[in-house]
Amino acid sequence: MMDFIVIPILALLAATAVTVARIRNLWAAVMFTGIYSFLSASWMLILDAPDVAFTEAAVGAGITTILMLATLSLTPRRQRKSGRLSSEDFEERPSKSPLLPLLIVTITGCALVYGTFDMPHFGDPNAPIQVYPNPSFVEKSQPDMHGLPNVVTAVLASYRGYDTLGETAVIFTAGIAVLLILRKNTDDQSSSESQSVTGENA
Amino acid sequence: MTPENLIWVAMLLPLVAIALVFIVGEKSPNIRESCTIGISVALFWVTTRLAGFVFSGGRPTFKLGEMLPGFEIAFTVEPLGMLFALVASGLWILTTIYAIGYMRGHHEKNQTRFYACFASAIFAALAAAFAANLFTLFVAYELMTISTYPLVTHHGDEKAKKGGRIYLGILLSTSVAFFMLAIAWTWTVAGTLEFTPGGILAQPNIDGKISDFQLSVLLGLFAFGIGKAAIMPFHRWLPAAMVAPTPVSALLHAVAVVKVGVFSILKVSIYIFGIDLISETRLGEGANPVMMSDWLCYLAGATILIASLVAMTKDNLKARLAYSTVSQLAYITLGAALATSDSVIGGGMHIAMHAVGKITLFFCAGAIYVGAHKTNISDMRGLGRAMPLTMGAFLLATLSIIGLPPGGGAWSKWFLALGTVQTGHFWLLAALMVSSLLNIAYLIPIPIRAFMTPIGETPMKFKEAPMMCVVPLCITAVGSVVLFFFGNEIYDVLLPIASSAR
Amino acid sequence: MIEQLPVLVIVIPLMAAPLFVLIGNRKLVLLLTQLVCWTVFGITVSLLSRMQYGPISYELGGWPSPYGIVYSVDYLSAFVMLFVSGLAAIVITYAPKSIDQEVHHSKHSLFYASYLLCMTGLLGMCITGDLFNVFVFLEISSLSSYALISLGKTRRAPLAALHYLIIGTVGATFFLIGIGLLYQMTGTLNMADIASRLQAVESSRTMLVAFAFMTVGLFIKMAVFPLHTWLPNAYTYAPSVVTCFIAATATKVSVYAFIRLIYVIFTPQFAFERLPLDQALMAFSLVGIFVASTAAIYQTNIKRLLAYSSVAQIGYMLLGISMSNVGGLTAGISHMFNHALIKGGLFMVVGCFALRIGSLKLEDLRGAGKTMPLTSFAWVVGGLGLIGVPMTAGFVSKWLLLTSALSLELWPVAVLMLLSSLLAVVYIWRVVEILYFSPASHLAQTAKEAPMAMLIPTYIVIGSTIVFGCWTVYSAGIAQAAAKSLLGISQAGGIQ
Amino acid sequence: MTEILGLYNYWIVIFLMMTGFYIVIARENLIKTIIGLNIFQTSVFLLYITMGKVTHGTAPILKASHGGESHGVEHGVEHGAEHGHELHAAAEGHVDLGVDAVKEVYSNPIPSVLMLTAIVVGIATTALALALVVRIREEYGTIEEDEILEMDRNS
Repeated sequence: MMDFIVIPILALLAATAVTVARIRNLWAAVMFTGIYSFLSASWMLILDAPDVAFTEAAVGAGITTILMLATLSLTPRRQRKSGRLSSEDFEERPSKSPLLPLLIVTITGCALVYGTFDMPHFGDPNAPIQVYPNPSFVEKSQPDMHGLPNVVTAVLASYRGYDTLGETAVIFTAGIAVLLILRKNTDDQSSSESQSVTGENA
Repeated sequence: MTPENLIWVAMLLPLVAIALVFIVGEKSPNIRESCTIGISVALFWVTTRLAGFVFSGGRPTFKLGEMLPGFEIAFTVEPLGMLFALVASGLWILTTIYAIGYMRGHHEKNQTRFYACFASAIFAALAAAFAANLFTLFVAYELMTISTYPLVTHHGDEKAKKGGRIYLGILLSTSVAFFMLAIAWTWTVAGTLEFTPGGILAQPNIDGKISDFQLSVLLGLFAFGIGKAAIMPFHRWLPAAMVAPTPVSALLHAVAVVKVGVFSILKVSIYIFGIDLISETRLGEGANPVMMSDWLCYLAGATILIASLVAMTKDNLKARLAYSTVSQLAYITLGAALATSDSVIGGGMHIAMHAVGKITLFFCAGAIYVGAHKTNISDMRGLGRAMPLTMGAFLLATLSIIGLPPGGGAWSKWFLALGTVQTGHFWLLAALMVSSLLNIAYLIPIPIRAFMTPIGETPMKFKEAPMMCVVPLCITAVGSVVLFFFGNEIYDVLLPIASSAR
Repeated sequence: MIEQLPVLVIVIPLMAAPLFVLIGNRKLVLLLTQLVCWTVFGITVSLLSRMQYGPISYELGGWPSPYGIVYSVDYLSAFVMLFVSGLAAIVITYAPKSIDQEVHHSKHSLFYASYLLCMTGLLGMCITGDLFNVFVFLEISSLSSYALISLGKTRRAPLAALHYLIIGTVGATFFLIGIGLLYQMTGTLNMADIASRLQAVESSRTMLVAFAFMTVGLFIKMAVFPLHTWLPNAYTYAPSVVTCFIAATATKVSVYAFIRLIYVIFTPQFAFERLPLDQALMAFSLVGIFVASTAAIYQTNIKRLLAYSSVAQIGYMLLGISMSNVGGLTAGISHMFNHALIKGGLFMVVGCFALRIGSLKLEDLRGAGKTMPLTSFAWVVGGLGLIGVPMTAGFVSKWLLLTSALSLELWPVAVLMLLSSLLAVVYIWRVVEILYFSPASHLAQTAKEAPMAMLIPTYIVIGSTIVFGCWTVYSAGIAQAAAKSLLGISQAGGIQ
Repeated sequence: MTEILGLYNYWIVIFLMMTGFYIVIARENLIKTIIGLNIFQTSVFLLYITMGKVTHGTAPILKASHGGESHGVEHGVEHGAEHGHELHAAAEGHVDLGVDAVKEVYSNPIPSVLMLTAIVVGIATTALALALVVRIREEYGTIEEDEILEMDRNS
């Protein structure tokens, strides 16, 4: 029953990904990325991960898209030529051969597919991940976390609390980094700066 | 002081010299040089004291510590190393005096660096001479390479840089590619690197950890790895190093550096392989198996002859002396490769004999350069009138190098010749004979020509180099003759290194 | 307090960083950064000194092992943390003058905060016993290092940072895929727990792929040839101080993570017997050593020269790891330490040149030996260490590697390894000749000697390469203890 | 055949990941590359989430009907925390209740937990990358990689 929803979503996901790969118009690519995130979020919802789905929808489809659009508004909008979305936007670039990347990707993909053959099947309730540790997180989190109904939140705040701390640190790092990168050098430094060409390498 | 203390005092003195030289620096050259002389005299005194203990049978040992688990820096003094240390420290005094005359007479730059590097080279030579194991020897050997590099490139011009590149390139690459490999191999099969009378490889050979053929390969790694012994084809660095100021060529490239090379080869053949192992291991099947070191004997013989022939073609005096050194060093390697008790003693003796003789020749070359600004032999006609002392000393030293009495070299060559006969290498005996003739041919004409006034020209006026240059070379020239009369004593002193192997 | 040490290593700098942003006063922040770095160094010293009583396992928040995250300190991680924090501290002590010149004043407090975060990330990767946590810390250190690199003075710096970001993120994502597969087959993220549950599924194809992905991910981060393309530009265009720190520590921590991957999570049997990884590693590292060293010879920028040399040196570490015996592993681990010191020291020397000469092109450095004698001499000493001349730290690791290769009768490896160090002679000596035996360039002619505030830390690091070359109890000794514990050999065992 | 049924989800995810990876390494334009990274990472999130799914399971949010029982457990724990030695007993007491609670099949919460962190890491990386792109655009006036390289060669 579920398959009637899942299969179209998966098909759409694949189609979106391929479109992003082929499209040359950056605005369109960004929009398709947003759509991709949104489709992923839908599938995550079906896969019983509502927390991740909501976050992905908000962060992936929302914030990322906004950031990218903001960047695009500061930078050229087209990858090369201007104009509306047209067949030209899907042209292959003559300068670069896509063969090598394609080869690498194929090999990597085949390796991964090879790896799936011994994986527990999708949804298998006896997969190691479902039976270990025992008692499971769902069971254990109840007494430990005073019965917080959302196990994901409970685990985030308790057992893997330090991941959450690290996550905060990551955001903080990125914040500092963006500030560092984008902050203008407000006052001109002494003339010594201009004559320094430390990293220059002709 | 106990002999153990003497060891570290001896090693410390050059380091003190380096520190003093740097502290005093360019500000007052007189104090700087007197420090060096003072310390070199003190060092010589310490080594003679030490020699007293060692030659009467003592084997003082001093352990500095473990550098790596199982690899110690340790020093044990035995007669061969003692002799080498004596020669190096004794000649350091004379060279320092000579260097003062030469460097000032020549207004050389960077003299502080010069004296500091000189002292560190002496330190390395002492460390090598006293090394108790192969690991320490290797460390000292590399230290020597590094500390002499700035001396070779002293002038800093394009020629000096090129010379320095060849010098460092060959010495460092051979030592890293072959010597280090050989040491590591020795360690893996023998489990020790200690210099042991009788060698450490005999047992692994019996145990089958290293076959006879592999022993021969290992010997090759050592012989080529110790590039300072200047066995052909790795001899190019020595002529290249002649761009250095003459005192450097004199002490380092006639005594310290090259002698560390042949000294290491002797040490390896006596204390790592053991001369019995070398002489008794035969390669090949059938009625006439060859000695495992045979190829090295013939290579040394070839080096002796070829280097002598090349020397004859050189007109530049220092270049001719350099090739002569290559040839003479091969004598010592030959002594090690023949591995009879007489040949190793002859090799050991030749370290001292050749050192004193060759340093005199280099001193003379430098004095001629300072006094008369001549470097080419063809220009030296009639120079004997102007510089009689220098050329007289040259003649005396020549006798020693050729191996004619009353030169000290006569003894060492005699024992080496005995060695060839004992092992039945008659071709090598012939090579030695031919080489002596070649020596006469390329060395004797120089003083003879100098003393003959060319017809139709007015004799040159008497004009010797500064006294600081002339006195040391006279002393060493006399020394090379005096050594002839002490041949027996040196033999006795060195006898333990050969007999301990038996 | 003592029991809390493992967590303090991470928490102190992690908490200090936001504080710095709030303070904003660059002098105060600098002082605090130095204080924090040295404190963390002190903690790692005391952690290492406690190793003789056995490894420490610290359960964060008190949650037991398969549920919560565990910090585990053993000889190896304590040793790596020690030199990471030590070098972070000494580099930041050295840094102020150089940063003043190369980074705009208004960015200083942010810069120091990033620096601390980078160190925290690296330390976190070392200390954590949880695979996913490794990923999180890897990202903390990576993100901050991207930002730090982008601060270089030229316009190429942001581009180099972006390239590093792209390649680095691909690497991290590969690592994440590997973690996912591993998690799926074992149901746990705790390294020790994975190891104990791995036997059952070891022969599965999924395990192979998981291992391969994590390996490739780490190879990218440690710049193994041919995945090193990000490194030369990143090192060349970053501010000098950043290059010092990152070159000395970041790749080493990835090597550390790789050692953990092979020896703690998977087994050497899995990696080297089921997979021919040892031969592959040897081949890769030898090719990498030769290609990168040769590339270094042809560089005209001293920083880029050292960057290529770093790529080559990673090869020696992998060579040691691939031998999977005590000797080889000891060599690999001690080369991590020795190379961190040597390369850190050399880049500090380069920082001094950058400060006074302003250019790092080799032609502009001509004759600097006259005007900057102390700095140039430090280059010579550090360079000798890189070549592996006796009495330097570099010799120790090369010697260990050589003897261990010979004890395994890997003759070609031994010979090639020795030959490759000749290439190091060429590229180091080229610079020495330029410094000492060339007519001075006009930039070098007018240069002053570097300030003492930079020279003293430089000489401490360079001097320590000599100290650890002569006295190896605390370098090779600890490395050997770490190697033995990784291989499960009792500490009392004899010397290899 | 069962293989295909059991694994096709993974294969689709792998296809998505590789599409993202391809965009990254095809290296056309800096922003395009970042988009590629984004798709690559998002697909990895999908890989994890796919692992956590249990057939006929539901999201790991305990049903309200169990709220009362959980509440009871809470008391037990607090009680146990006050008297450490009783904790064990309290936990055991819970397991009985827990069996009741997990009659409902839940999908595994851990992949979700991990991916929440990973999403944050992903957006952090993207933001940083975009900031760098803005900087590069300021410096070079373009974001085409080959044009930039061309300019560097000529400078």
